[in-house]
Amino acid sequence: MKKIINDPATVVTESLRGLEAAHSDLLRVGYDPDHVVRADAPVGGKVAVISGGGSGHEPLHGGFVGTGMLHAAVPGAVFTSPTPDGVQAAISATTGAAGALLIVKNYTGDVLNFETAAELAAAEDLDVRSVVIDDDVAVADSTFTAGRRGVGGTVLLEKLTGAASERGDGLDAVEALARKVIGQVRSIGVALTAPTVPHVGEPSFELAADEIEFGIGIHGEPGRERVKAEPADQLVERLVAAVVDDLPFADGDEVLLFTNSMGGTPLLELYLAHGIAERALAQRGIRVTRRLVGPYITSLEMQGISVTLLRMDDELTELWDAPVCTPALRWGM
Amino acid sequence: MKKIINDPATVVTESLRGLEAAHSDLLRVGYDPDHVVRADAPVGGKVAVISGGGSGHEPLHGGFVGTGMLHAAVPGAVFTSPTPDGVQAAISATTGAAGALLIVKNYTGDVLNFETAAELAAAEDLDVRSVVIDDDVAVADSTFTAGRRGVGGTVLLEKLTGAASERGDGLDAVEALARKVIGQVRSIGVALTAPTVPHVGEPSFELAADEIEFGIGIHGEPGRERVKAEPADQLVERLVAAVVDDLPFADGDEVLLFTNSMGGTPLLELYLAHGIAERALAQRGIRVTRRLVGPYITSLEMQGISVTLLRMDDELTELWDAPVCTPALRWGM
Amino acid sequence: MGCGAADVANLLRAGAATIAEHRVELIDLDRPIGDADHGENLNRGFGFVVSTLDTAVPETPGGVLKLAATTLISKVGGAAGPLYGTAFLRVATTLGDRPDLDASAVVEALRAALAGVVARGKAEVGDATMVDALTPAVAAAEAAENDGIAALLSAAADAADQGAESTEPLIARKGRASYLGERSVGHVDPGARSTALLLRAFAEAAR
Amino acid sequence: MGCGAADVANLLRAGAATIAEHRVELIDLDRPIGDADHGENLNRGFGFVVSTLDTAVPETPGGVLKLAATTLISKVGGAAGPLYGTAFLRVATTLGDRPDLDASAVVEALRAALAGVVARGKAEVGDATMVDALTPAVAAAEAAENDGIAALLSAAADAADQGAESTEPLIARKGRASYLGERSVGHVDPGARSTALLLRAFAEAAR
Ligand SMILES: Nc1ncnc2c1ncn2[C@@H]1O[C@H](COP(=O)(O)OP(=O)(O)O)[C@@H](O)[C@H]1O
Ligand SMILES: Nc1ncnc2c1ncn2[C@@H]1O[C@H](COP(=O)(O)OP(=O)(O)O)[C@@H](O)[C@H]1O
Ligand SMILES: [Mg+2]
Ligand SMILES: [Mg+2]
Ligand SMILES: [Mg+2]
Ligand SMILES: [Mg+2]
Repeated sequence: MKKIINDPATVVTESLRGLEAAHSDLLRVGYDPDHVVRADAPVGGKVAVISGGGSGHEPLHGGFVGTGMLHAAVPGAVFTSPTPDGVQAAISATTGAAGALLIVKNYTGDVLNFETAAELAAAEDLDVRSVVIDDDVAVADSTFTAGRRGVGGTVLLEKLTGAASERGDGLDAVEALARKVIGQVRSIGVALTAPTVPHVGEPSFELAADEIEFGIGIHGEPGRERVKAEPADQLVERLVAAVVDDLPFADGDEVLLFTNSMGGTPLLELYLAHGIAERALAQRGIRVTRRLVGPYITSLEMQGISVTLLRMDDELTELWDAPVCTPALRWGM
Repeated sequence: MKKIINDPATVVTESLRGLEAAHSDLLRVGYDPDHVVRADAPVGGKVAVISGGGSGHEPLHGGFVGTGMLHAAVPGAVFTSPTPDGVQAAISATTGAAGALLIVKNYTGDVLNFETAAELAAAEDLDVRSVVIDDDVAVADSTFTAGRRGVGGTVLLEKLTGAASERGDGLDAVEALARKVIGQVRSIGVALTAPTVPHVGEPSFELAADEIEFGIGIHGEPGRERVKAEPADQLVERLVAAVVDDLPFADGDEVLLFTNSMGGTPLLELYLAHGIAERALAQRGIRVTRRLVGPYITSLEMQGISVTLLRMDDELTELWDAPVCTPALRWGM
Repeated sequence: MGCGAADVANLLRAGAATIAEHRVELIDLDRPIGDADHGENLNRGFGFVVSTLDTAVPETPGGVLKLAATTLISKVGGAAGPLYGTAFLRVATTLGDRPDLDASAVVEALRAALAGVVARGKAEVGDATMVDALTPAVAAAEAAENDGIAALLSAAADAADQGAESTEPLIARKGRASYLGERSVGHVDPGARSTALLLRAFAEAAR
Repeated sequence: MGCGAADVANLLRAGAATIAEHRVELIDLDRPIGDADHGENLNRGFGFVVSTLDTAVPETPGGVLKLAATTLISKVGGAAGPLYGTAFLRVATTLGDRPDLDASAVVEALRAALAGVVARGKAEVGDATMVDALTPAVAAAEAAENDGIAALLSAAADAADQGAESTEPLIARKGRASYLGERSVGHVDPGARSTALLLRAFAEAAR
């Protein structure tokens, strides 16, 4: 393993120091328990939108802290959900009378740790609600299992709820918006290579030169199936088809298309994939009205991409276009 | 080789189609010869700031086309300087009476191809000037060789000259600014892994598990020396020292620190490195007043980072802070 | 043997030592069907448990276990942190402030641990989780209650070993391995394995 | 043999075939000391030269070479594109509209090619570039001028081969390999090699 680190045990904290140094105008960082909060937190009268999860998916979540998006982010160890005390610290630093919405990706660890923090916050009479995002169509949707993972849709959800909070929506409205978004966003990913977790030192899985993992998550866990590598046209069509058929998205729908790099895929390839996805949707009569292309929810250095579709309407479009000012997503200000 | 492509021969064009689809509000793309221009080009009365070079360094240059930065970008084949006709097309699409500044990275191929295009433009009575950026301290500075490469400083140069053009500076002023920036910006890079060029299909070089290439360029060319991998603290100190000692940057200087990912390095590691660089500069009494952290000039999926320092003053700070609206760099609008 | 606060602290130290020793094994079990952090997470958490106990050992077994619980909850993270944390917390609550544990208290403690894990994680036997190790361990402990603490813990550890092994042919239905569907077959669940390892360490330390 | 437009077109076709055949070799020469594109770039450019000639062959040798020059300039890119492009352009200019070339015209053409490369790239013999192949080739061609076109091209190709080999022990001082300093030693320059390959192809096609 070659990584630009000193010690696997201190990677996350050291990285947070760099994030803090780079973006002190936008955010500040608290340590042990680690949490990242908006520089101007708590923002009076606004619902605190808070998320978090294991590290290694940067810029998610710390890179989305700032005006118009997250009020706080709670980073765990690499690929490990944070503990409740970090979530509590984030809640304390950001949450006032308007309450807080916790955006939780659907992993057992995230759900349990955020749940505990929410209970502790309720005990302090704070109005804290949680929503669980589970947009990964690669996983069978079942109440008998852990269910679907939260992946690319999380980025869109954080932006949209952050914008709703920013314009002054109350907690009921922000929560309702979140549930609506979760209901109409779907994703799937593919990996060409495996990430290497610092404390492990070896790739999370081995792939032959002609194999890819289809339906991959963002933690180096294997995908649903291992298939032969194929040209981009086929691969992207396969991704788009899986997402479209799930909701399903239909002829005439307006969507936001989010083509995401898992970290190690060059932008050259990512834009190529995005172009194919646009065509695949056009062929189905699905209108792409907004797009996001880049490495926004990653799995360390893993090569691969994911495709996320969100059904749009006027409200979501307005919230998407609203100003945002964070390290990783910025427009309108 | 596993890549998300259809055919190495069409990678660049297909990727441009995706760029165009993703950012039609900011730019448009011309094909064969390929060139990317601002959606609102030609911008009357403003100096056209144009750059280009081999592809595989995205977001450089196409991702920097937009208000406040480049008026046009000319992508060559992967790691191959574009041909003069592409540069000519970019000039034609953007250049009016105010003239154009060509920003050329110092590679023989880039210099020769842009030179030819500039001659052809002069023959059409357009006022076209060129500046050559050569900020890579890894290469010995010599007039008997090809000299130093243009690397990370290019990103800063494009932003600053773009801002000067946007505020209405004339060609003389924009050119003078460019020469000033080139005079006080320095960079160096390190690679942990090699990139794989699509038409080659194998990594550009082989590194043992405990080796890194110090003083690497952005084309998979080997660095100045192959050294043992070392902890981030030492590695980043070594990078900072090489840059600081070259200009040299001195106690009391104000600088912009640009910590760049070569593409495959996770943000987790990049921010960690940035934090170390900040400390290494603080120890020298060098004040970091602006920073840029991210994958902005890359070498496909290569893992590694580069550190760029630009000496700042009020003028440069104002130009840096000026609004910019491109796919990859955006603030203030 | 009776079992006071210092004895319980020693059991926990033995558990921490076992986890440290098997850290890589637990990571490697988590790698093919999860995210390769189980050994790292538990080791980090139990390391903090030990250093906390090194500062001061609370006065009752329940106090020691509560300290372990809160440490695990705030230091492990992931799924295992809340699950083990809740287990220890329930045990602590069950034990209250008794100064000393007998065999029946230990059996009760194990039952409380299982109840805590199930309450939190909603897994059933056969879902390929730590529940598959802990459930037979509780049954074995109940059956061996009359043989004393060391023997009942040893019986529990034996049963947990078998329970952990039993997860290998299963399709996981809870935790991260469940994303894999059929591909989760053929792997021992890391959490079941760590449960078996901890019980074995407790049993040996109790001898 | 005389040498008209059609013959020159055939030389270029032979050159293109050689480059296609040696594409990977030229990439592999460029990999350790450059950016692994020389074979790809030249092959792309000469491929376009051939398809352009397939459409229509200009009437004079100079016309053919000018078409080749402009095609190379607009399709090769990198350093080799302008350098080869300028070489062919100078040759075309030198030849003007003569309908047919004799040996002395071919020698003159080679001289013009070298002058073009040097004017553009400012390299000297010993810098480890295509100039190291082209310079001895011109001298050999001049010496063999009286032996006819095929023989003088053959002598030029021999000299270029040696010139290319001679770059191996050198420290590169121009082009991308110069970034490597000492580390450029021990590698044949790809551009020198492609020059030698092209001259060999021309010589064989002229027989
Ligand atoms: N719902 C659940 N009920 C019981 N145990 C569970 C549940 N989900 C996960 N586990 C246990 O947690 C273990 C994984 O722990 P760990 O790897 O530390 O957390 P994570 O899965 O968050 O990375 C699994 O092997 C399994 O035994
Ligand atoms: N200044 C120069 N003068 C003459 N030849 C040069 C010069 N610079 C580079 N070359 C030639 O160009 C070759 C490299 O061509 P190519 O790989 O196609 O371009 P690039 O270096 O831009 O990738 C070198 O091997 C060398 O022979
Ligand atoms: Mg985990
Ligand atoms: Mg090149
Ligand atoms: Mg795990
Ligand atoms: Mg080359």
